[in-house]
Amino acid sequence: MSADLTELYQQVILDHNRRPRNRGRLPTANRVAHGDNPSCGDQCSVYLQLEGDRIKDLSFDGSGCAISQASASLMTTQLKGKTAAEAQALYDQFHQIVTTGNAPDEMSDIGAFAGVHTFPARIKCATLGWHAALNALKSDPTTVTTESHND
Amino acid sequence: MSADLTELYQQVILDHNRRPRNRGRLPTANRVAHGDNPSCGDQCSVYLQLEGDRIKDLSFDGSGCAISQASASLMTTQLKGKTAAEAQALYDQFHQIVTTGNAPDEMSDIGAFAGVHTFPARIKCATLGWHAALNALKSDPTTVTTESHND
Amino acid sequence: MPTWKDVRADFPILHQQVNGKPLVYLDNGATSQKPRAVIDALVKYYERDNSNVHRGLHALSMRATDAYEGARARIAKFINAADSAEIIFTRGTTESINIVARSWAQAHLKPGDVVLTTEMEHHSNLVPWQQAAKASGAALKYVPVLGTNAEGGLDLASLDTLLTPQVKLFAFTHISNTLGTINPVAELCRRARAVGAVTVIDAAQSIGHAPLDVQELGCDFLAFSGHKMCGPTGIGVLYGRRALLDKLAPDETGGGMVVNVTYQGATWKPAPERFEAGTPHIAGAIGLGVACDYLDGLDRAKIREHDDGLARIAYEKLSALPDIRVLGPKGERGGLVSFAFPDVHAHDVVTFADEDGLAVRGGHHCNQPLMRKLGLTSTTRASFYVYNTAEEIDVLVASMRRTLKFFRG
Amino acid sequence: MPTWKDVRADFPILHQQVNGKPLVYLDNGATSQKPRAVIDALVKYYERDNSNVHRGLHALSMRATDAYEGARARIAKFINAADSAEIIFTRGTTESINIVARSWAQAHLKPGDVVLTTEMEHHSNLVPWQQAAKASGAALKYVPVLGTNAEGGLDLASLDTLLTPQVKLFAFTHISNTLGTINPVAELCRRARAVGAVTVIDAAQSIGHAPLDVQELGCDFLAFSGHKMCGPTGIGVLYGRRALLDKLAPDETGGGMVVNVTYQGATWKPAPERFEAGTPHIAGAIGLGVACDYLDGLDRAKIREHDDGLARIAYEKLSALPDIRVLGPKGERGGLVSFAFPDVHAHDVVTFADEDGLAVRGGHHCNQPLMRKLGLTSTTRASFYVYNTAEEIDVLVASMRRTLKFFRG
Ligand SMILES: Cc1ncc(COP(=O)(O)O)c(C=O)c1O
Ligand SMILES: Cc1ncc(COP(=O)(O)O)c(C=O)c1O
Repeated sequence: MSADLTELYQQVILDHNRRPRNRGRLPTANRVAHGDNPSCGDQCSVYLQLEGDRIKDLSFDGSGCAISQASASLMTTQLKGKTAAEAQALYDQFHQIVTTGNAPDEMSDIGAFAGVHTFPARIKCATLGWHAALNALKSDPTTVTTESHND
Repeated sequence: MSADLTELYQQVILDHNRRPRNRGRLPTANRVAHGDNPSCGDQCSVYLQLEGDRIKDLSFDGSGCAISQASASLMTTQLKGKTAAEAQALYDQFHQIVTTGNAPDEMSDIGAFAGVHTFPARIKCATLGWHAALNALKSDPTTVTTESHND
Repeated sequence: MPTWKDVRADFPILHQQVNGKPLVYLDNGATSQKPRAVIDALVKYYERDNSNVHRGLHALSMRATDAYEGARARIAKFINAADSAEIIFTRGTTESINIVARSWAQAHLKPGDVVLTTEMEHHSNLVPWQQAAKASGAALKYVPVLGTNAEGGLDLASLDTLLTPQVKLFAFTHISNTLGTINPVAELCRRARAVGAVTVIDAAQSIGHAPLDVQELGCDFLAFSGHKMCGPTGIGVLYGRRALLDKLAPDETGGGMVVNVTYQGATWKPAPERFEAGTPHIAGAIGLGVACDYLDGLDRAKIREHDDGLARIAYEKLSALPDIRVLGPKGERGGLVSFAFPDVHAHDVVTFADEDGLAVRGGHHCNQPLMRKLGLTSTTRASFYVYNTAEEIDVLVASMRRTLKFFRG
Repeated sequence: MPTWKDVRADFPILHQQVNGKPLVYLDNGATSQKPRAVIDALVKYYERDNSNVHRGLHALSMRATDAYEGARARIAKFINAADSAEIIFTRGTTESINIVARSWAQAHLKPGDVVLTTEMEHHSNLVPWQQAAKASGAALKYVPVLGTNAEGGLDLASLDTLLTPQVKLFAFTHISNTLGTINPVAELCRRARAVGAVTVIDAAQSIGHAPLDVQELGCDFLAFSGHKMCGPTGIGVLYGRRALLDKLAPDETGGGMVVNVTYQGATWKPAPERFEAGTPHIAGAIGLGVACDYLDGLDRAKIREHDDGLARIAYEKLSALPDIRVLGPKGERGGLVSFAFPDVHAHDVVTFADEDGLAVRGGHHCNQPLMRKLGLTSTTRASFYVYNTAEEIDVLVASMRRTLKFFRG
């Protein structure tokens, strides 16, 4: 298997794909947003329990490739307890990682997605869940898509 | 000037183009049809005075290239006094001449159009007036076009 | 007759490596590759004859017009149309269907009418009918796709109740781009005609793979794309029966399709010009004509045997993989096979396959509602053409095994 | 910088004889010739990267997608669009205008509204508005073309009364394909905006001949064809301001432009995909991007000087012919000249010119109502591009003299 592919399908990604965390509809959610990747058919719904400005709890549901499912799963573990601003900052780092491949050491978990940058067509898979989460935070219940040209 | 072009613009054609015969709206006409050549913009109206099955008199009007105008003019001189069947037979000969270039000797006048066959794009110019006349005979007052694919 | 191995030499693109492996192109359902003859025809056109058509009397324009209209006649012969005026050049299948769904439907559909289609249609033969039904107040109904027993076939028995005199139009695909099902299109046309319904065949997946005779099929309209049959991109055909086309209003309007224009209004040329507003894709049409020559040169009956034969082999060999679900009919089928694994998503399959030099497609294949009905979100599809070989199927199966091993451990 | 003579070497088609004479191609208003770089780009695409776009994850599909979307970005830059999502690929100018005349007009026009256009429009920027007006009950009005004194200009004074708040849309050409008039399009956009009207510029005759900046012009929509700007046939562009596109319903529907499809209905992607149903003309878009590179390489400000300069020389020299009527403005003009003789029809002129190796166009130039207004049935048109020379104008004038001599004796 090529180095690129090994980089893409890191152990942590495979693990999240096989055993997704926080999967299913969160009963206490007061915010939800849905993301679609029309070309692939990938889908992701994110359920947030927002208390004030802080994410008390969250979950995701959906279907898609290992990258999109693992990314959504990992995201749920990262965003729990974060404020909206912290979530946005984390996404900005994540986006940086998947588009450039540069992952600072101390971020081992989301750093696992650095391998995505050599597969530009998969960037939208990796960001799908994040987009849905940020949209849920904005209380914008519309469908989001990662099909835009700036991804 | 090339032989082909000399063949196309025969003296009789230039003559009919300069001094068209039977041009204008025939006051006694009881049949009329209009022909259009949409690509070129050539137009030709033919006015017939039909008595029973016979063309008592006819005229044409319109605008277009030397070939279309001369052909319409010559046609009016050929069809006067003819029955509908004779007119159709004459057109069949004319069509034969402009598509094959083979003109029987005894038909010197319409034979002048034999040169058209080396300019296939001009066949529809040469037949425009004839189509209008045949349509007028059929009492079909609709616009005719020589733009069809079988010309 | 060339052998199938010789055929590969005609396609320049095949002779390359992808990720260090020989390219194995099994994405022909999406688009086919182009033989040298078609590429050369484009170059020749641009280097020798390029000009606008129809409205010119100079040498280049006459050459371009002759070549363009010659291509129309060539394509008429390819599908045995009665008249080359029945061949309308479009951008592709999608545009062809949209023209019927607008021009024909706008004039003919009213509330109470029914448009009938099937559950297996590509979005391009589905959404336009949803729009036409919505605009007119007609109802849209679907012939069901059969499940486990007669996997992937249309429920023909349902036609007894679905094909009522209220059905004004019946649109269906010849070959399903997801299931591989070959529909009995002549029979569907016959039954539609019996209730007075107009028929539209989506021939996108059949046109390049088998002989096709519109008069024998008895359809009213038929749509296909050049790019799936060795032709250039951006060109396709709407075939329409002359009697219907002559009564149809134009879709797009503008230069080239008018007889007389005043500041008050305009009158239309007859078909095909009526439906070809503006400068057409001249090079594309000419290239498509050459693609017809190429396919006829290989013998389309033989192409069918070859492509469908590969699909049957692939069906067999893939079926041996653990937990695989192979879609569509087991026996006779068009030249493609889709399949899915319960635990490995098609996009991961395709990414791994790409590493092996394989071009296969993963996704919903523009077939979302059918996918949902089948309980799937996506499948991987291998689709075959004249240059594919049985050995390439082995590369495919080996790649699948490797992928499964990685994900399943 | 290449000299203008060097430019000829880039165009393979020019180096041929027609009727025993060197080809003099002066029919660029109808379509332009293609430089080697554009032809090579098509060949390269078909020989290396050909694949369907957007829905594929294998190497070829990613390459094709990158090249296709790269072309979109390139064209956005060519016209200085704010966002490449504002570039919609179409078949050409005619289709681009039809999309606005259907999608925009259907949603916005109602009885009492006015669509404004001008008396000098090509059928492709006229008949679609007639259709839109008819369908909606809106009125269609025309800005007059001025006569003898300010020959061929628009009657701008009439705008004071014509441009009322009832005007919902104002469509006009940048350069007239018959008169050569260059319209003050930025001013027209500004005045239209002042009454809240949406603007549509037909840039078919300007796009390849001069710099063009949609943000500077301030238009809402702009349409052009690739084939008139060194690009392939079958590809063109509709530029639309993002804010307007996002609110527009799709025109054609089908694969590639939907987000979610059920048997009941569908939802749409945003622009540009919303307006690109079906497989696009991938090779054409890529070729058009390369044409942009080519034209920018020549420097579009210099192209304008060259083309318009040749037209002014031709205007001068032709004006010396007895009884000729040369149309349009005497001074500043686009790179084309039309003219007519009272006694020799344009088709006879063109047939004679062809014998001299000249490609010129004779006819109504898809401009029937304007012709009628001018009291003409047809004109002969010489239209210039980067590879034309002043010597070719002498060939043209000599041919006209010969023709006049023959017909006049
Ligand atoms: C001013 C103008 N508008 C529109 C068109 C139509 O362009 P196309 O035929 O490429 O759609 C033309 C080309 O003839 C033109 O000159
Ligand atoms: C069955 C079927 N119909 C329609 C289409 C649409 O064809 P195009 O994208 O060329 O318009 C396709 C191609 O994907 C297809 O497979």
